[in-house]
Amino acid sequence: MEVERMNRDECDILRLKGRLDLAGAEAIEGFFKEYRMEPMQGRRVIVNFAEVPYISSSGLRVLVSALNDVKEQGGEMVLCEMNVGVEEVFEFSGLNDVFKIYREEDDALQAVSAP
Amino acid sequence: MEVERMNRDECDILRLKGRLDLAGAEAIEGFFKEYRMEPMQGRRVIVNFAEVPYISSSGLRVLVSALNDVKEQGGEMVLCEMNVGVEEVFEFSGLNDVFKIYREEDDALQAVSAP
Amino acid sequence: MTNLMPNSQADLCLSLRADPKLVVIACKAVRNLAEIHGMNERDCYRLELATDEVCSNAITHACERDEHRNYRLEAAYDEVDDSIVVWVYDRGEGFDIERVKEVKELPKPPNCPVGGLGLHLVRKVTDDIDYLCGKNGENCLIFRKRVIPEPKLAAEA
Amino acid sequence: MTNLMPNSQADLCLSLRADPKLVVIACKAVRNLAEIHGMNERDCYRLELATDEVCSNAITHACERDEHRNYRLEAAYDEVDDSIVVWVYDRGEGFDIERVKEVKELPKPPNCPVGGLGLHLVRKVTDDIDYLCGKNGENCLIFRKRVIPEPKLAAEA
Ligand SMILES: Nc1ncnc2c1ncn2[C@@H]1O[C@H](COP(=O)(O)OP(=O)(O)O)[C@@H](O)[C@H]1O
Ligand SMILES: Nc1ncnc2c1ncn2[C@@H]1O[C@H](COP(=O)(O)OP(=O)(O)O)[C@@H](O)[C@H]1O
Repeated sequence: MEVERMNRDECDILRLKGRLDLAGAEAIEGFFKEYRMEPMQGRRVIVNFAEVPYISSSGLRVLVSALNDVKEQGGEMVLCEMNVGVEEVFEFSGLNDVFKIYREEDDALQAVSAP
Repeated sequence: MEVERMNRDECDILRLKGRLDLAGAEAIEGFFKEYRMEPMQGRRVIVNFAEVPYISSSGLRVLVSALNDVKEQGGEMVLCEMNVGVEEVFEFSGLNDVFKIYREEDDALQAVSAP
Repeated sequence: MTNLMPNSQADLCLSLRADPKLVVIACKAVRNLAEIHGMNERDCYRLELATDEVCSNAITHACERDEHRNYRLEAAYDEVDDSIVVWVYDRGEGFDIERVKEVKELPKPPNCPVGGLGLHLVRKVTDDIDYLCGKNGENCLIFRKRVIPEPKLAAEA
Repeated sequence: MTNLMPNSQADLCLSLRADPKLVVIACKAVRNLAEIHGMNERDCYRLELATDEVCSNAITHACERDEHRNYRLEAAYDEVDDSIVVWVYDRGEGFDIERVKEVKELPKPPNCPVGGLGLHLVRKVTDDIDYLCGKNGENCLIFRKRVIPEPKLAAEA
């Protein structure tokens, strides 16, 4: 499990890559801990799932905690490019109400860039 | 494991579909037994592997026996469209000397159609 | 739930070291069994999820995260009910079966760390679930998922 | 070959019903373990082939094609040799270890029914192979394949 980080229009794009199960969640927990430590107020974050074939509750847990961190810092975090299987796990867990989920990265970018 | 049979330029095209392991070999043995019974002299046969992701020695065995049957009837049988993994199994077994193997179905067709 | 009993005639029995990285092996073994019996792709994903959640629970709640311990999984195709049945055994302390049975209100972030989501998902994606605590020093979580084949394409239908 | 001994600390232990349709489950379990440790795709295919041949032999030569019998496979990642080791156990009559060891001239069609090809392929695609006959009423065929990662793409190198 890897996280590729880049910047688009002053948004952080986090491209996850790999299976987001218990092992995957543990592998990216460190990234999100460090990410939280960065002294950034009000940042806008897009998590891209294009290369995440699979997610379990362990993966959801990491994302919820990342969302909470970003919100605490007055920021915003949205998700995009999920396959149907991954999207369904968000639905079944009721977290599709908690996260804003967009089809394309561009849609997500537009949403978080809007004034 | 399935065999789709069709005719192109008076050649029999046999499109195999599935994993050609022990179970796959047993699944298509019946087809080749019946095929052998057809009263056809000198037929030209192309076996297309485009949808065979995998082959083991059990698969090779069925093909060798089919080749022998066709040759006994004065016919010709060639193979085509293997992936690299499948092709390597033919190499490792020394059967790439026994079978004529072509990249494309069209190449195979041209080869068996030549006078 | 009488026919969700541990099965000595399982198609496969898999014992895995309690390492999170290896759970995918259990998921894929169960998925392969389901594929062999013609389960559709969406349901295979769901079956993988159920297997994953239950095996991850065995690691985190019953093996004390000790990677040298093992847990065990059995899986079988049940002809009578045309379904895949999975048994996951551990030697941990076990837990209250009602946690599995009762459908609770889902905890909502940001107030909580999303606990209890795993078994909720298992209930969502399977047709039947049961838990046998402490038989022969082993606990066993059992679930069943019916085999529904891939919907035919319009062109084939 | 001293380090090809049966291993109680295997990463996975899989017992399968002797049904040819289920062999793919063993192949994929071993492949998944190899993928976890970074084996390249071509070698994963070869490892799957070796696993397939040895399990198919267990079914056809040691289980009398009785689908209610079982055979057993263990697999482990060996850190010392950076390799995947696979043990396949059966309770059949066993056979002459020289059949595995000696590299024989390959039989050529059309004179023969291509026997003996399976173990030839196993030798070709693995780095080490051994056979222990009759220990505890079980026979065990063992093979090892070194983990070589995917070659880097030119762009990455
Ligand atoms: N195999 C198990 N052994 C002991 N306790 C378990 C086991 N599986 C689940 N539990 C208990 O049930 C609770 C709910 O499990 P689950 O819904 O998967 O959520 P989580 O594992 O995230 O807490 C766990 O917190 C744990 O207390
Ligand atoms: N597990 C086994 N138990 C008993 N005999 C075996 C076993 N595996 C292989 N053999 C013997 O070794 C021979 C060669 O095996 P192999 O190369 O796989 O070819 P094939 O299985 O096609 O005959 C077999 O014919 C069989 O006599």
